[in-house]
Amino acid sequence: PANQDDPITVFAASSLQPVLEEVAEVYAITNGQRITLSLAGSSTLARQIEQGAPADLFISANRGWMDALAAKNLIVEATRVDVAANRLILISRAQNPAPIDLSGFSLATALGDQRLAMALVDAVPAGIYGKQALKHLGLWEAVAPSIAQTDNVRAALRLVVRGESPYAIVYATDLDPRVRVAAIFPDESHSPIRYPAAVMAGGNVEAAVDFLKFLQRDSTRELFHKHGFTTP
Amino acid sequence: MLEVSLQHRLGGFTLDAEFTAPAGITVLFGRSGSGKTSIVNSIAGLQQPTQARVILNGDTLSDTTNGIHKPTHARRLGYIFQEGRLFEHLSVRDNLRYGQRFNPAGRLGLADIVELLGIGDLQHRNIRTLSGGEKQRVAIGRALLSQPRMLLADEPLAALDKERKAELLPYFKHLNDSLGIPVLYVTHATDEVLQLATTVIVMDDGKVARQGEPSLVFAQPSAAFEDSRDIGSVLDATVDQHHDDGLTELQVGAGRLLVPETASTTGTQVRVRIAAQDVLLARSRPQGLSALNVLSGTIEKLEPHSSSSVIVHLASPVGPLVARITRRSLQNLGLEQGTNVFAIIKTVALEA
Amino acid sequence: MLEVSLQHRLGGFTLDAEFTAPAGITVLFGRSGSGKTSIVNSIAGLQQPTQARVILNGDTLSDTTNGIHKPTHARRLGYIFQEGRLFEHLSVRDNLRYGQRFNPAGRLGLADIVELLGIGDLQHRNIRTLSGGEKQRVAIGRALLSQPRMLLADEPLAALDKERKAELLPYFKHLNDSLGIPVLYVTHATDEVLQLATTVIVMDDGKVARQGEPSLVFAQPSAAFEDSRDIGSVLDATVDQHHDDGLTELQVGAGRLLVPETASTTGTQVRVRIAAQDVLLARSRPQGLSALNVLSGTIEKLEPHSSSSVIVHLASPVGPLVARITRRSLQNLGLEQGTNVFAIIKTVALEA
Amino acid sequence: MDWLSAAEWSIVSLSMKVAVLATLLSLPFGIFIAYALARWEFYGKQLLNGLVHLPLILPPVVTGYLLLVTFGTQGVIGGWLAELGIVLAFRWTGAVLAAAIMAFPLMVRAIRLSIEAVDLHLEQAASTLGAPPWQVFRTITLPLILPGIGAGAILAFAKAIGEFGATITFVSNIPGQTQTLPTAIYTFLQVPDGEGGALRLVIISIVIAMSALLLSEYIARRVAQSVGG
Amino acid sequence: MDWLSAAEWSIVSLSMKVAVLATLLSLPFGIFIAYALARWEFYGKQLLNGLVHLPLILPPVVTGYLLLVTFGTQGVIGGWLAELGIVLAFRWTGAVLAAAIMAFPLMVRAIRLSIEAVDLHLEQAASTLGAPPWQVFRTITLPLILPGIGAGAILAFAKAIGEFGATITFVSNIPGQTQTLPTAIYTFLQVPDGEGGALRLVIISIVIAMSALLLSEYIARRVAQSVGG
Ligand SMILES: Nc1ncnc2c1ncn2[C@@H]1O[C@H](COP(=O)(O)OP(=O)(O)OP(=O)(O)O)[C@@H](O)[C@H]1O
Ligand SMILES: Nc1ncnc2c1ncn2[C@@H]1O[C@H](COP(=O)(O)OP(=O)(O)OP(=O)(O)O)[C@@H](O)[C@H]1O
Ligand SMILES: [Mg+2]
Ligand SMILES: [Mg+2]
Repeated sequence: PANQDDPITVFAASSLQPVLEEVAEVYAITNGQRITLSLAGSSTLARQIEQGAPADLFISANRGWMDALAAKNLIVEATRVDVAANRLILISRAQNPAPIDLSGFSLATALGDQRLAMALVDAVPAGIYGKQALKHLGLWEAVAPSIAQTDNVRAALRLVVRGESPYAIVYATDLDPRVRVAAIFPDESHSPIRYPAAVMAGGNVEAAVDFLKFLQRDSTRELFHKHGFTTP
Repeated sequence: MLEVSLQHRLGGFTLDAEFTAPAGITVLFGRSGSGKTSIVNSIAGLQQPTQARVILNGDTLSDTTNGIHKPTHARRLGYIFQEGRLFEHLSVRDNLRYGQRFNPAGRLGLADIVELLGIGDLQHRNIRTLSGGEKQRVAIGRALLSQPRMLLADEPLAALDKERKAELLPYFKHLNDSLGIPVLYVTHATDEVLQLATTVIVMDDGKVARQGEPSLVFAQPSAAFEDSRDIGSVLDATVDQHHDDGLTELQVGAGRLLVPETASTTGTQVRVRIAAQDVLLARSRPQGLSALNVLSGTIEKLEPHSSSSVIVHLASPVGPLVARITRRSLQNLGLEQGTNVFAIIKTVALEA
Repeated sequence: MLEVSLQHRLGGFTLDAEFTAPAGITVLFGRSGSGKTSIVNSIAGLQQPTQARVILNGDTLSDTTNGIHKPTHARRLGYIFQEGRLFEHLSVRDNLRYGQRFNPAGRLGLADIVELLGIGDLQHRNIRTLSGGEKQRVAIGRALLSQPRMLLADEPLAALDKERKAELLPYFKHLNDSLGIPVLYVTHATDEVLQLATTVIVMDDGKVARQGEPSLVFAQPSAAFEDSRDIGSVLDATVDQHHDDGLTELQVGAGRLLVPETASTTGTQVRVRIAAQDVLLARSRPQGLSALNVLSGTIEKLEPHSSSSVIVHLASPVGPLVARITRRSLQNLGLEQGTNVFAIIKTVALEA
Repeated sequence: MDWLSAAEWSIVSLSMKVAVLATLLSLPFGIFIAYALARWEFYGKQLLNGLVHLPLILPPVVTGYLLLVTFGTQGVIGGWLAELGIVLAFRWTGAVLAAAIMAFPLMVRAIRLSIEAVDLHLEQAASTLGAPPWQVFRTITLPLILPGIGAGAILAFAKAIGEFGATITFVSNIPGQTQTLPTAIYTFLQVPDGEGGALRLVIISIVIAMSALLLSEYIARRVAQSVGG
Repeated sequence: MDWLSAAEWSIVSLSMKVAVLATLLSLPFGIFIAYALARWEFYGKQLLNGLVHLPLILPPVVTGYLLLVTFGTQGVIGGWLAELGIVLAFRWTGAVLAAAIMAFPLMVRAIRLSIEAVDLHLEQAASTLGAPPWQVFRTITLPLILPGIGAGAILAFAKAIGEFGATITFVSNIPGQTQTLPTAIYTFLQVPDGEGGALRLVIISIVIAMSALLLSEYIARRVAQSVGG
């Protein structure tokens, strides 16, 4: 029903910003369809959708919020698909020693009286995954008292960049030259990190479905990979 | 006519006053703290006494028994405050014109008032830069220009020099005489009372101690006027003749008085005040004296005044006179009730 | 001794005053807007004129040529402001005691001042609930209790009733006489000048018009005292005897005067003021008159005063006297320079 | 403006529009409520006072969420407004509302403080000159509280320029529609290598707010001079 | 307090401690700077004025980040303070600093406004009575600006209770150490169906801040009565 010229509005978790901006640019050229991105935390966006936000497509950073929307019949369930995946890594400042083997490593000892930076462990997806991983590896009990939780994962990274924390748990996609990977958490140590997308029931379904399809193209996946994501 | 009846308690102070201010100028006179400002505030509606009845020419402004309390702005009473209360965010001119927009254009014009008060040069000045006396003049102008039905003036001239006072006092009279605006005037100064008052209300500790015509109120010593100069008689007179040597002759009752030249034209009604201490008494008509007014009279009453002086009440052709003399002179001259005497009054001591 | 020299422009007003206030009470007298408050402010250091030199007993308070400007709080001058300026957030008592903590305990005690000013009942009251006159009394007390080296009083009594005024005026004298605190006193009221002044500075439009002893300044008519009652002579006298009938006899020069009873003990120096309009003249000694003071004298000078009156300067045993009489009496009595006359002064007109 | 990219320019102009409108539109309400709190006694006064302060007390996310629930298209008031054709949620108009609400306590307090400092004697004097209450307010109270209004307005403007949490929660972060300086700065901070872009926007924010501040100080000085000089 | 869980109680008591200390500790600075801005002319005055307002203008995250850069263990001032044994990063002390900085502009504006309303004539009168400048301030200016100080303090307290962005950015969220009410509320709001838990904490926040507000109004009224009655 909607006009081709109307941009479609994509509500997406803010960590997807760089890749989605590139994709949107390509899509506008190839398909002549402009994309408007509204980037914020998954929870913020999901709540807004619950309150009737004019979103056509939602890409969440975790399943929980997508499930919540599904339960309220706000998404076109059939279109739900994971468009990207991510990995969890332990980072340290660039000048710190070589990679660590997490299994034989006492993170607590390495921290000493310093702190491990993570996103909120019960609220923000990166923190939730991180907590699962640490539990799985049997490190949780020891490090829990030393965790500094931030409101988003980029803030955890910044604590390491600033040298306030020796280590942080972040997504592989967050990596930047000021930090280095100290360890990669095994995929089985936490539930799979997936970015579920779905077309909104109340939006411009047709155009959104087209864009969602575009997101799953190989050429698009290449872009995701370029930005450090994996694809399911 | 303003009818006032007020009862109110303020801490340890109790106001309980009832009086009527007839047309003319009513002066509220009394010591510091006797309740003058409280009365004026209640009349203006700025204070709400527990019991209040204020009626101006039949228009009920306050009546607590009926729950009537007209808001201040609707009362149309001009109020000159004891402490100025000028609007510092407005220029002198805008202070003066403040009341204009809320009141029908009236008989008092800006230009006249500015001229009268000598504030022409100040019009574009900032209120904060005015001297104490200049501020008070602007406050007077502001109240007058609101075209009030009645003027409430709380010690309006206390901050002014004598010259300015002498210029303004007659104006209050003029307001009343020519424009018919009644005035309620608060003052400590007896000369102001005598020059202005149609009626005097003497306040003492929240109560009306005495009220009436100034001649009646001032003819007897009282706690309210400790200054002996205040005792005297006030006589109504008619201007009879202007002499070439600068003297004016007045017809007073059945007698005559010479006073220094007055501006009033022949036939005008004026008021002469003769202070008790300016009157000398003699048993025989004195000769070769510089005093020009010598009146025969009979002693009506002797009243003690201080340890050394007495007040002598006389009946004379010009009306009742009072003289204050020493007890020693009383004895020397053998004066008593009924004695015929001559009252000597210096011309220069009189003002009409 | 206070030496003052100030030059300053304020908008259209130019202050250019130079005077010396010797020990004693110096009165600044002048019309509204003549610059009195500006001078007092400059002395207190609240205003910084372009050119200023203020020296109190050798202590330089301001000297613009040397860049000296002592801060106000270090000047220790008590200042009674024209507009009160009480601290509303403090009780009456705390206002009074405000200066105590900053100044050495001195000769002026709280109890005495409270008693003198009649503010005992007000001590725990809130400043806002005081009447106009009550406020001013507290302001006076506050300044006195700061134990000042000198007192600056800007129209301190204008808001007070006569009784209170009469009580307080002598106190300023007492401050000066007994405690040696010099006073600079601003007023419009001539009676205050005459009762208080050692020196009078008459201001006119920012300039010193005249200065000197009150007797010299007031013996001649001047634009500054339009009220004729202000002209008169001021004589120094000694209390000689208290009579049983309540009169006090004074020794004045080579003569004597009877005045109403004074509280001063025998031997005390007092000042008598004889207003020119209270003096009657006669060619022959009058008989049977209620006036008790009759002085022989010689006319020294005649001075025109108004269209109807002249000022007569006399030499008399009590000192120089001035009388104001009508031109008609002058002619009737044939008075001229050198004539011997009798000056008649009512006892009750005098105050010592 | 070639030292600003088109995207930046759109962010800046939207932010300015939002902050200016939030300030101006809330001013009459701010003055009214400050007056009511300062001068009147009424039932529920403390409740009103508390309500005004609420946005200060609550984390902005909560305020934003409450706005979303109330003024969203599904919300009680939002739904009703929508019928009148006024949509706030996910529009720049909503950003104005969010900024205004967040800045409101600051504005009200400043204005209330100056109303409480006005000398009632002057208002009384005006009423004796015949001015009815509204005119007393307009000609006496209002001019006297101008410094407080100025202070309140500038605080509100600064707050509106910096408001993030409630805005992003209520109207999201839609470029060209609801993306203000703070949300744009946030977006930059969420991605690797975003700090440079964020810094540019931070500097722009500072320049705007400082200019407003200097302007307000300058105006206040001029007013004071013309009154006090 | 059995209507609060142990965890909630620790959050509430920490929040109170942080807000109270942030308010009290910043008060002397707030008064001093407000006085300087209201009364003195000095070089860099507008810069100082701008600096004070900065936390209002910038998104809280940016302020928090700037605090981290400055007062973190690696920061210029933070490193130097650490040598003195004062550590702010990841400590509740840092939360106090963050809250104080964020609330500072509100406090300073309110106080400055009341200083500007003080009648200089009264200060002059005090100095003629021998009071040196500091005593004039203590005995005249200070009592007269108490309403402004009260307003400033209550605004600061409310803001400190609600401060989220700068706090979490600077000192993170460490339960029992830096977890204040807003971070706890934020945590709840990030997960689906967290609203219930958030609501409890929101209500607690409101109760605390309202109590403070009512108390301040009550005290102001008492002071006004003892002064004005
Ligand atoms: N800033 C100013 N600009 C222009 N004129 C000023 C300023 N400040 C004062 N003046 C003028 O200086 C003159 C002297 O004022 P001052 O207050 O010293 O008078 P005053 O003798 O104390 O008068 P009053 O007896 O009425 O108190 C007045 O005419 C006043 O208007
Ligand atoms: N709230 C109050 N509590 C206690 N006493 C009060 C209060 N308000 C006024 N008073 C007292 O009431 C009396 C009358 O005050 P008012 O101002 O009417 O006096 P006034 O006659 O105008 O005196 P003045 O000539 O000094 O101006 C004063 O003694 C004053 O102290
Ligand atoms: Mg009074
Ligand atoms: Mg003056």
